[in-house]
Amino acid sequence: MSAVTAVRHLPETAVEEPEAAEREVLLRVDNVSLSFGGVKAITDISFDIRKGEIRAIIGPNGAGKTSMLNVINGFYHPQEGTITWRGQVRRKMRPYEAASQGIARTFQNVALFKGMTTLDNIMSGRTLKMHRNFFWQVLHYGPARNEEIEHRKKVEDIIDFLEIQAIRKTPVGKLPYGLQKRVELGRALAMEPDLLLLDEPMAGMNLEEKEDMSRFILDVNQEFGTTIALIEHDMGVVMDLSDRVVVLDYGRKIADGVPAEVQANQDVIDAYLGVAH
Amino acid sequence: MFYREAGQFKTSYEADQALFPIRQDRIGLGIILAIAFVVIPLTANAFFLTSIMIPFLVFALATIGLNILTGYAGQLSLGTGAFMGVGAYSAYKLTSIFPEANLILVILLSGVFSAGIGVVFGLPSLRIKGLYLAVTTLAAQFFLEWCFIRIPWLYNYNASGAIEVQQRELFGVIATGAAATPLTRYFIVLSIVIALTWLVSNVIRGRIGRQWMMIRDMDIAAELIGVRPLTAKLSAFAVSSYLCGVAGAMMVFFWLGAAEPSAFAISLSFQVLFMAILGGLGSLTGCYMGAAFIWILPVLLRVLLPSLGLSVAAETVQHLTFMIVGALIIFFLITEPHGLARLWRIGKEKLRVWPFPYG
Amino acid sequence: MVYDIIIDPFVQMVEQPDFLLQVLWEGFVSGILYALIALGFVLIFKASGVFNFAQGIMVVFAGLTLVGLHENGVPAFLALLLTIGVMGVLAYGVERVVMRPLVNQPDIILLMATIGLTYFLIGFGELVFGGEPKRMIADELWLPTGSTAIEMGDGGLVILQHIDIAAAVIAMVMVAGLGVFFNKTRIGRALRAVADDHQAALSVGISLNQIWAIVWFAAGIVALATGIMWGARSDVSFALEIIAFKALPVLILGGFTSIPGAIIGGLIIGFGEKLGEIYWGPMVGGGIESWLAYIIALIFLLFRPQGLFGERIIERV
Amino acid sequence: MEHQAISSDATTAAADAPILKVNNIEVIYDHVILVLKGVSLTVPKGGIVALLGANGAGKTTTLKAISNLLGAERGDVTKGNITFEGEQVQDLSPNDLVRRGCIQVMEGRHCFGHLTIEENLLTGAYTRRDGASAIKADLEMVYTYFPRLRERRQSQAGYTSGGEQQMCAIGRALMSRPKMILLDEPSMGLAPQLVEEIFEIVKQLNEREGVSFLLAEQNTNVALKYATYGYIVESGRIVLDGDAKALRDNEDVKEFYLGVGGEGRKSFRNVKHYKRRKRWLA
Amino acid sequence: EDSIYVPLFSYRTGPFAGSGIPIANGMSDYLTMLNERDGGIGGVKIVVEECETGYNTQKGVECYELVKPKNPVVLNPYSTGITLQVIPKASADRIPVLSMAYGLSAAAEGKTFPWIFNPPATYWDGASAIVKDIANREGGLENLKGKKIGYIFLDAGYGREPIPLMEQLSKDYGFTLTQYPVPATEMQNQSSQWLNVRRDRPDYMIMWGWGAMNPTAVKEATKIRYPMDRFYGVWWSGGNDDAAAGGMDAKGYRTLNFHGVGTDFPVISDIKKYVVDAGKSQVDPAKFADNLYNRGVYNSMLIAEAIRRAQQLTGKKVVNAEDVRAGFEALDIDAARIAEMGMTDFMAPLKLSCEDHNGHNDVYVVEWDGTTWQRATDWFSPMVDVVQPLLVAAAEEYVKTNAPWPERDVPCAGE
Ligand SMILES: Nc1ncnc2c1ncn2[C@@H]1O[C@H](COP(=O)(O)OP(=O)(O)OP(=O)(O)O)[C@@H](O)[C@H]1O
Ligand SMILES: Nc1ncnc2c1ncn2[C@@H]1O[C@H](COP(=O)(O)OP(=O)(O)OP(=O)(O)O)[C@@H](O)[C@H]1O
Ligand SMILES: CC(C)C[C@H](N)C(=O)O
Ligand SMILES: [Mg+2]
Ligand SMILES: [Mg+2]
Repeated sequence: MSAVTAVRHLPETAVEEPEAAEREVLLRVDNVSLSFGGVKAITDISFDIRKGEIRAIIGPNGAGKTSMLNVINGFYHPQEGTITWRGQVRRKMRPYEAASQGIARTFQNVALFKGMTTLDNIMSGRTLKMHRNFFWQVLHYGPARNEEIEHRKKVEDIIDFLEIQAIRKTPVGKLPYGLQKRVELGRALAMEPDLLLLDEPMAGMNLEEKEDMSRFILDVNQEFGTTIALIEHDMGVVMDLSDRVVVLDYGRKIADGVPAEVQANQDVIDAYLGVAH
Repeated sequence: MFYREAGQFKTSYEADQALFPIRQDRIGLGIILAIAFVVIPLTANAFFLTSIMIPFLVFALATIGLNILTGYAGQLSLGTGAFMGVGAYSAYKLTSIFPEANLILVILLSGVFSAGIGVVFGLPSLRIKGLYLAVTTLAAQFFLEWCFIRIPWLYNYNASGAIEVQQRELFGVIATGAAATPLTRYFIVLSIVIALTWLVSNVIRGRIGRQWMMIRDMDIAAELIGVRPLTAKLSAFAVSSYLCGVAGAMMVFFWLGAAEPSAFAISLSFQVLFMAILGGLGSLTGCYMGAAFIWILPVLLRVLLPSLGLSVAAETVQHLTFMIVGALIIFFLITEPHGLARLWRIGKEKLRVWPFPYG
Repeated sequence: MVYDIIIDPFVQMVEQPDFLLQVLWEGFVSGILYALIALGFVLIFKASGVFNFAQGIMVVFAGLTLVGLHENGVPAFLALLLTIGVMGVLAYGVERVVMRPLVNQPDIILLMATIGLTYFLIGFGELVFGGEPKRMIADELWLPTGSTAIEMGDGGLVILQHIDIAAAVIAMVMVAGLGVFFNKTRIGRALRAVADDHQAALSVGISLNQIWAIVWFAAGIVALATGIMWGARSDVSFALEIIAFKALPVLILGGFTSIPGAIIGGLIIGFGEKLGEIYWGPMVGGGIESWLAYIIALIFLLFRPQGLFGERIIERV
Repeated sequence: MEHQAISSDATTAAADAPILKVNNIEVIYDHVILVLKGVSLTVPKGGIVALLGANGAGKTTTLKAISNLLGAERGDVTKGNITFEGEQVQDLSPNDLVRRGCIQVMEGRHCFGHLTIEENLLTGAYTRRDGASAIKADLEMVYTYFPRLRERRQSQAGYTSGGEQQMCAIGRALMSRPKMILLDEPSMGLAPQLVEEIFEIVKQLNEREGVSFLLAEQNTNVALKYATYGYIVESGRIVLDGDAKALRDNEDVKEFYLGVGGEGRKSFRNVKHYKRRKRWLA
Repeated sequence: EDSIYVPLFSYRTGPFAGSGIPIANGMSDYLTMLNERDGGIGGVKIVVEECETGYNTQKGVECYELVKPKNPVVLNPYSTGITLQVIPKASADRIPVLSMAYGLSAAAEGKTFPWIFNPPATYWDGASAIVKDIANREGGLENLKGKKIGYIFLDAGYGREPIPLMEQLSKDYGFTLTQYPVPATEMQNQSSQWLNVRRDRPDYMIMWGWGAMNPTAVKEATKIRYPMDRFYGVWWSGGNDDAAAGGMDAKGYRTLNFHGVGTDFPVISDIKKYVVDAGKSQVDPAKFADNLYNRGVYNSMLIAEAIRRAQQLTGKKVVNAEDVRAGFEALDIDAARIAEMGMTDFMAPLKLSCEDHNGHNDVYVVEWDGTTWQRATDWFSPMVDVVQPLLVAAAEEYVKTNAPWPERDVPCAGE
């Protein structure tokens, strides 16, 4: 089968990554502030995401994590601060431009296309990669059909990878929550992004499913070298998967570092963890 | 029992992406086409062709047009009538300016004009959504209707303000005007509608169609995935109005023979909207079912109610028709809110699991 | 040309102030009357998220019932009471037969169901009352008829129809009452909750059946008031149903969910339409009233996509 | 319906005056999709019962069947019956059930987006007839439980964060002064600290006010910590039930739901690739 | 079989029902009366069937297709829109169309439109008649110079039909014509149009209205206190209910007419006796024999006379469409025949011919006295000399735009 499946049999020690701190910065957020009317969602936050790492963003509810992702992919425009993408300060952009530059994401409240099947949802992730014009589409012949089939193959790889073959033709609206999350991940993967933003991908999953999901995230990260920003409330997952963690509270950054550091940080324990995990 | 896909394996993605992957469906389609092209022409009388089949096909096409916009791209439109009007007036102007031009070409070209107008009125959809968008399409509806009256050039300065279709030939056969036989008109309409349906189904299962559905299901997410709302929405408006325009042109050329501006009034928009919703938003088969239901049922009621023996006054038949159609609309929506097409699918689903009640 | 469009209309306005006043008054009155129709829509929309297409025919139906009862010898005020009763029965029936089975369905489906209801009511109404227009029994209901002409300096006249004044008063009272009802009461809050999420409303114990029966009844009463007022202006006939479309731009402009919005929207459309038609319409052959309202609404929408007073459209991911 | 009962005193627990009893119900969606295939469960008065199971097992469906919200999803209870405080309730409307004291907190928040947080909470008191001051007092109580909500009380719920909405949904249910709450995935999307807090609140309500709970949860650890009894659903059937403690000690539950194998908690990094899916039902 | 099939397109539903119902009653009651009193026409029963169009063109076409296979001897579309639609079809299918005082004015040209008949007067005749009456009151056509005439009309084929003639007249006699179109959707909402009228202060108003437009217009006119005796309606704006909507204030409102009003005619008594009292009519007794009802009677009289004439010409009892066409063309209703029908004073004599399918008959003006219509003028003729050249030109134009329009291939009746 595909390369994706192949990697799953690699010995786990095979991947020797350079230390996170040494890698090139993919995206940097500098002094970003965002408010809605009176509500300050984000206050003067700076951090960076390095190529190939898994960067976790954690913090209590309403801390501004989702808003941060929204800023990164252009859905919100911060009032202050800059975002540097691959070394260039980014101008104000529309979300689809962010997408075309290689930023993909999943959503906290699953945002799948409810009326479409799993297959179509994942195919929709390939939108930016398909180019055949209207004329060929109308005929559905020649180039358009070949293109469709070629992308279909890619999508089938993803379906295999996520083990959702059985629901290929099911309209996603009817799927249980956990599977929806998985489909959503598939859709983001289909975009072959450089930076993948995951907003609570494991909320509402049981342990077993979380394990599966963790595996997928690791595989994506290790096999494709995709950089991942991850919001998650399950500390076990965060601590195990991420290379570095940034902690927000009330829109401010209260800690940033490798998991062990963060976990031991008293501010983080007070604001977020409650008891030491 | 007969509707099983067991034993039919798809061995390629081509096969899986075919329009009708299940053999029984293909056979069913074949039978329907055979009825449409052979049985009906052989058996139907003029009334059936002119007052049932031709309008049904025309409406089916218009419904497909609306369904593209509302069912697939999720943009509610109440301007269908006017877009059909644009098609009709364009076709009328085209044949009067180029009397020698091929009729089919004229009809197909007329859709281009309504596509253009549709795109213009689609522009506000970038900002305005949902029911609020209805206002732009209503503005289109009333403004265009007004133009059809106020711009005499459109109807060649006819005193009556109506457009009257002249006699035109197609491959040597009289195809429009009073002298055209119902059969000729039926064949032309049937062929155009079927061809366009096929082309549209191609668009829908490709990238463009997917973009429309993405915008419909969740426009924000679609944009975050890389769909440009501008192109997606406007292309939906264009394709939708194109089909409506062609339907409008055919409505005048092959069915009514002449039309006043009021033929394209808001009631027409609604009629088509009923068809789309009742048939099932987001389903091409549904368009045919909806058109059949909304168009044919009242006609049949009007024709059949008096022949039930009881001699009722003409207007009572009309009243009863209204009541029955209204009640049936509600009944079907309650039975299956997603339209006749879904009802049909559930029926097939049941067939598949038969004799068990569910699978 | 430029002069004709930009300057001349204003010159006219200044030259004939009495006429301008009359135009404004007519705009005001039409605005109020549009608002009355729109109000019926708002009620139901606000309380269930349903765009009730049948409001127009309910206006006709209420008017016809009233007049029809009177024609059959029922005294005017008793007929009025009975009509209110009929609207109550209608509300209950709609809730039972149409709304209840369609709970939690997408808006467009509910819209479609009300269209089915419209068809049914048209057929039923014509079957019962016949298609002939009927005269509204304004006098019998002690509504003021006749008119007052106010003399303006140099022989100018502004004519005020008494019935129009009554319409304005009634509309204002209704708006005020409904506004308080929606924003200040427990039921009002529940209504808004239902509009947001049927299922969640059910889950907290809001009885959709009860709520819907209430709003449909309220909308029925608004329809009756509308029917009386419009009927007194022309006739009670099925043609009135078309007028309901006039409420659409009003609704959209005001925002589907706002009761004051219905009034303000109505007035903007009323004034805009009349001024436009009278001072600019003749340049393009007249009759622009049929679409002017939509264009006005459209322009406002481009700046505020949720209408002037509509609730903010929530866009989040 | 056969299933394993791994606790001997399960029957005794259920015996003392159950507040809720679900008897062998079957649920079909859309007339064709059979989802629950005979589910029975019992919630004792004053008990906290957990309903566990994988995605799509039918937890939500079970809860909705109880609170009669299935109609709105075109689902139908085709077999079996449900009793609440000894009375058959499957034909009642949802609001009757709320009035009787059984309320559901729906999965996925379902706040009224256009209403403010405070208005949302007040809708929870819709069925109450005990006067404004009592409602006011309860509002205060909710705000003490969730201080974050007090801060956002005037914001439209649609614009609050996921966790805030979850708190709002739970608070809203509390406002109805229920005897029994059906909680669907209360911990989803909440920060760890808050998860503990919410379960503490559950416990308090249970102990002080005698409110019974049936909670569907994915977070098996916490659920079994607070619950007295648990049921495990798979593919629409109850496959295992027992005392919380017994379940916690069950090897299968440990392996598949708690993530503690023989050698303690595994790291998510080291999850094996092989198909680990073992099911009680093949 | 032994009957003659006469379909009547009518509308008792929809926005135009107010005008449609009295007409439909009059039409069917007269034919029923003939069946009851005389056993039909020339001994053959008439089978009358109404087809409900709702004044909707689409439905009209459907009605056309529905009745066509039943061999109708005449079509009676009752809407200018439907008439325009049906003209080419009926000409090809060879069924005569009677569009009595409505429809395409140019159809009066029998040479071009052998199958279409629009007696007793065209809209152009009507418009010219109103102008003539105005001129009469002003003391001569020359006094029209500098006058302002407003034209308010239903913005559809119907209301637009007279415009070419009015424009011609305004050129010829030097009055200015201002148009006030009323879109069908705004029929009951005419305050803008009437505000404009108030501003422009035209000396006279002429209305081409129908259905719910009429009562609204009358009301609005009274509201702006327009002098009602200067407000003219075409014959279709003269329903009793139309004027009654304005109550006493509408006193003085004038409309054209070409038949009697009220019950004082033997024919009307016969209808009462044989149909209404026998419970065979749908008419509301209070509205029996009102203006539009009598119009319906007149309309059916034309049909019946054409059939009778066709029987005379062919000697057959059961005549077909071709025969009735000839019957229309040879129609000659003189005073004697009028008396025989019990219609003395009810109508003016009417004679059609091969060339003239209209007759351009005399009309008169009625005036509303607050409760009923009163005769206000004597019968007088429209300005046929102005109308005729325009008709010829219009017919030519029609042929040109509808090329290839079939040549007349039927002989002139009675030759
Ligand atoms: N409205 C519906 N129509 C059809 N099928 C449905 C519907 N709702 C749920 N289902 C199906 O019913 C099954 C059970 O779903 P349910 O939501 O009860 O699971 P769950 O145990 O709550 O899962 P999760 O943990 O993901 O919330 C699933 O397979 C789902 O696809
Ligand atoms: N569009 C908006 N308008 C108004 N307020 C907003 C908007 N988006 C977010 N907020 C507010 O900003 C704050 C941060 O929200 P955000 O969704 O980023 O939190 P979060 O960290 O993702 O929390 P959670 O873990 O609960 O999802 C919240 O208080 C929220 O109410
Ligand atoms: C009775 C009628 C036919 C008049 C109608 N207004 C018309 O269309 O001409
Ligand atoms: Mg969040
Ligand atoms: Mg669930």
